Amino acid sequence: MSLALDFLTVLTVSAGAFFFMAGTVGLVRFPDTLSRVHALSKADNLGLGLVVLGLLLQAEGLLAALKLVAVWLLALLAGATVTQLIAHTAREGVPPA
Amino acid sequence: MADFLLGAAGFLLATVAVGLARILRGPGDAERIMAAQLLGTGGIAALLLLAKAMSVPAAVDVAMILALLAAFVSVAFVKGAGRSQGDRA
Amino acid sequence: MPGSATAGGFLLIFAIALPLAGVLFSLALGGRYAERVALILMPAGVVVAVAIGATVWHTHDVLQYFVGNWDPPLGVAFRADGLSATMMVTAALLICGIGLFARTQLPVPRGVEERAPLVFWTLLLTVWGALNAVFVGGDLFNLYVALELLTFAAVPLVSLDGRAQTLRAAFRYLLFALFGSILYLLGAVVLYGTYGTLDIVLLSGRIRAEPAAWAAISLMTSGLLAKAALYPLHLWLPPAHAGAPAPASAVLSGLVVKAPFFLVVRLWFDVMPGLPEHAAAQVLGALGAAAIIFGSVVALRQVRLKLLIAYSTVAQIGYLFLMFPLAVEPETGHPWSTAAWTGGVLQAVSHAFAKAAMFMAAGLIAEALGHDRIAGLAGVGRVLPITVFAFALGGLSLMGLPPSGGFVAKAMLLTAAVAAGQWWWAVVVLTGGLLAGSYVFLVLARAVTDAIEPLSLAARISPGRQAVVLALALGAVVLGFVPLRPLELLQIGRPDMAIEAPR
Amino acid sequence: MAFDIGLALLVLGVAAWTIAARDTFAAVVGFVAYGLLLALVWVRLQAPDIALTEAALGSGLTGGLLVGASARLRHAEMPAPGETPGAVLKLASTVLCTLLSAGLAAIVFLLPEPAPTLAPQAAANIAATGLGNPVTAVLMAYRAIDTLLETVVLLLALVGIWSLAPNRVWGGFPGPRHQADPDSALTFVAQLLVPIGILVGIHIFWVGSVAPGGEFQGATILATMWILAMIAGLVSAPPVSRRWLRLLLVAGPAMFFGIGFAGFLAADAFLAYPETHAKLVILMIEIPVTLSIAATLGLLVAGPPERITQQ
Amino acid sequence: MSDAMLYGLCGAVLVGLGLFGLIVHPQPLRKILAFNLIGGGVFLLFGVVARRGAAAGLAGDPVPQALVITGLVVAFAATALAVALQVRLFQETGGRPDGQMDSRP
Repeated sequence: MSLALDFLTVLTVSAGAFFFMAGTVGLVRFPDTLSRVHALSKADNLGLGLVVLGLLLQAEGLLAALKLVAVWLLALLAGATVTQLIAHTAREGVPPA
Repeated sequence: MADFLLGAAGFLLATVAVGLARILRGPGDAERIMAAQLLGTGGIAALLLLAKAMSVPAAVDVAMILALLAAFVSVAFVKGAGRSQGDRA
Repeated sequence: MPGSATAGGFLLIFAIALPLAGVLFSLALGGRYAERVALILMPAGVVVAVAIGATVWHTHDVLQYFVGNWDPPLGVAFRADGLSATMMVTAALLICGIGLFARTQLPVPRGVEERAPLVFWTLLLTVWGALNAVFVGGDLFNLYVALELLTFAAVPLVSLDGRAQTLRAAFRYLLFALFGSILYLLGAVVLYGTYGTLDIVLLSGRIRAEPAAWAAISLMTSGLLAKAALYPLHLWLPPAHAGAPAPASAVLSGLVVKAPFFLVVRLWFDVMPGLPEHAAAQVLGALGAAAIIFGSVVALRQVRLKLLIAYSTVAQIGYLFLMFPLAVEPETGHPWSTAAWTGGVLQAVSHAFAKAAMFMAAGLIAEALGHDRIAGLAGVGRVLPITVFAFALGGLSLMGLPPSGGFVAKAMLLTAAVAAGQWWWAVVVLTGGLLAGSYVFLVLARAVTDAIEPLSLAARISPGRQAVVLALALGAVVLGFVPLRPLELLQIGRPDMAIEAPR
Repeated sequence: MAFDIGLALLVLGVAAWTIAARDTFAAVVGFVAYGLLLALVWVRLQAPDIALTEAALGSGLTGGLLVGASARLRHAEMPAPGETPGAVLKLASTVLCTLLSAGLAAIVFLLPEPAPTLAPQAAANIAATGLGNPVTAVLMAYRAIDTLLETVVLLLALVGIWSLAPNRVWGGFPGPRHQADPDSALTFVAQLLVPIGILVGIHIFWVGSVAPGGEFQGATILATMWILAMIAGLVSAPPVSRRWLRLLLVAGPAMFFGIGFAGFLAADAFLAYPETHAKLVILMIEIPVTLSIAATLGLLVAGPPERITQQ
Repeated sequence: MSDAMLYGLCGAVLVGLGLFGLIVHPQPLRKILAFNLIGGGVFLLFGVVARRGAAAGLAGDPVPQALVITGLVVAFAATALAVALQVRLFQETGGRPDGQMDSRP
């Protein structure tokens, strides 16, 4: 059982890491701010979600699991709205330094 | 297992570092604050992995604080950007 | 082991807690109460300081207190030796004098709360509490917190008037002070990492002459020198001390810069006693000598009175550090080492009184004339005779002429230098005295000449305010009647140097 | 080990960026990243209490403060001509700083083995404090006097900041006015995050007696949420002359002093706690201290009074 | 070399880097940043001392850990005061770039 769980964890965490990498590639390759914001928010939140999922399988107790989910939701929420705010500011055109 | 989780955390940080190097250079401030946001998410993931790998459950609390405060820094930026434009006008 | 708490040790807590509790009351009550709280606490603080001095004197031993009954190294100790007691009494008396002076300088309006009075009284009480914490601190990290408290109280005093140039001076002061603190903390970290304690007494038993200890002491000393404005780290001092309002300048120049000096003394004589450190002590002495010459020469060239006094502070701080090469041989206990020790401490005390009086005198002169240009001082001697007299009395201490505490202090340093065969320090002391004489004379000569046309006064100065200034200046003069030999009180707590006071 | 080498290099890289960046804002972002990475380092060093403080204070609150400041000071931060440091100064400081770093590195290797430590003593005495977290025991019992002075330090920093206000606005509202825009994403973020953040703050404070966390960390989170609500325009910073505000600010240190003096009577020493009720007494100090620190930290970021009226 | 030593080296370099920034940067905010970098390095060294002191079932010596927390709070207060001074100076000088420090009295 625990071996299977461990295997699943390895799988999901690896997938999460892959999404993080994809986000970074997007960040480096995409030409303009808006598409970069897009790449970043999507890939990151998915990546973090997968990592959390993988860790949930290893969680000791309900409370620890809930806490992990709470962190993910919080990061999701904060990340999404903040990305929107930044995109908004970028569109308004803050003069580059 | 612990070794794998630690390795994953290291990989995440390395990936994020590459992105960081690219966007810290700008050109705009929005890119730069995105860099912090990116590092924030990566840091949260790494902390969660470390918490498990090192058996330091409090690291989850640290991740939670990072999630909260990354948002705070970004909001301060958005407000600050608006204000510096206002000062200029 | 560091022994146990001594009877009367709780007085040390009161010395720190009374002013700080006053800060809390001032802030909570606001308005007129800040001044009242301060004025009520002043006599109480003097009583506590004198009680500590008396206890140390009678028991002939260090007063000690363990906070919360936790013994070091786990807990924090406060200790008062003869030196601490001396400095605490000095601080208490000076704070009282400055407070009485400031009461008229910063009149508190009825009803509505005003910024400057509230801030000033709060900061004055904080400076007092922080100074006491420094003087009795027995733990290096607790001392760090006390130093930071002192910094946060001293920096806003500089920019109390809110002008751009004083804000700039305050920022520069803050940077130097913070840099000094962080170097100090770095040294404390190294000491803890090497010896596993931050308690001064425990450290002195464990410390050895090895690279880590040397590095730690050098780092801490450098940091403290930046805070004490010893040449060449003095750049922040003149604009800060000259820009502050007169009572604030008096606190800063008279007391605040003495705290880091006091800690350097603690480090060199208490944390690392019995280490042969001739070369390093000569470096400190050389910096002190450079400060004396440089500060005095630059003071001579100033056109504004307050800046002249500020540069003279740079010079007078130099004298304090002459005590290190001369008193640095605690093991052998030569007679001159105790003379230099007493001389150094006496210089700190008498300079505190003299400089506070001079800054406040300059403040009154500037208030009366509407400016403080030295070239325009003619006639002020007739208008403000008491103030100019007080300035002259303070000047005696700077020059080292009798009767003044400065004379006794410098004479003892001189004696120690000659007795130790380090005649070059004697040359510096004498040159510094001559230079100080020149700049004090420069001011007085202008002040006592008659004005060509009648002075138009910007403000009238009441005799009461002048009397306070005179009282402080007389304090420096009274110290001149201290007998010309090592003081017994100052030897309490330093067994290695005890000559007259066997334990 | 590989992880740690990578992390250490990353920290150094970000720090170097903070120093080398041409633009001040870029440097500030670098600094935020620096604080964030240090939080990871603290976890690696088995110091979760510090990690929490670093994340909340070193990275978060300081970051927000500096990001805001860099926007306000943009003009002042343009290096004036002739002010860029000369090559000689740069070379001299490079040599000096390299020597300092090398010396410190040497000291790190010279640290004695086995390392001196107070951990056994801290562990042996923890029962008397009724606490489960040794770091909190140090802060609230063994070295409570440091923490007491610390609360006064914070208060004085605030007095110092307030002292910068021009006379005519004394007693007024700190910082610039922030307009609430009910439709904006910013308002939405704030309305959502602030309640959650307050819960997280209370949680971190509460677990501090037995697990990593405590008053400083909890108070920092509370302060951050207060500022977030302020800059989103949800609440206004109170005028600095308000009596309730003054009382809130001094409540913590006052309680600390009060219980300290009560220790003279109850346990024969300043800041000594009666052994049977130590935990309760510590809690009685911690609650007002947390609230006072939170208020102080928030107002430290808000800045000096800038206006008399709400407008 | 242990992990603690590695971070000790890191702290040593950070102190040097920060000092360099403090000396060469004329802009006030950059000096504040540099000061905070030094602080981070010093705290890190203290944290290494704490980690090395692991004993009695504790993963680190709690005394230096607690002191680092106190130090972080002090550093924040200092930063806030320095920033407020700069903002005020900026307002007072009307935003002219001479908001730098100079030696004119």
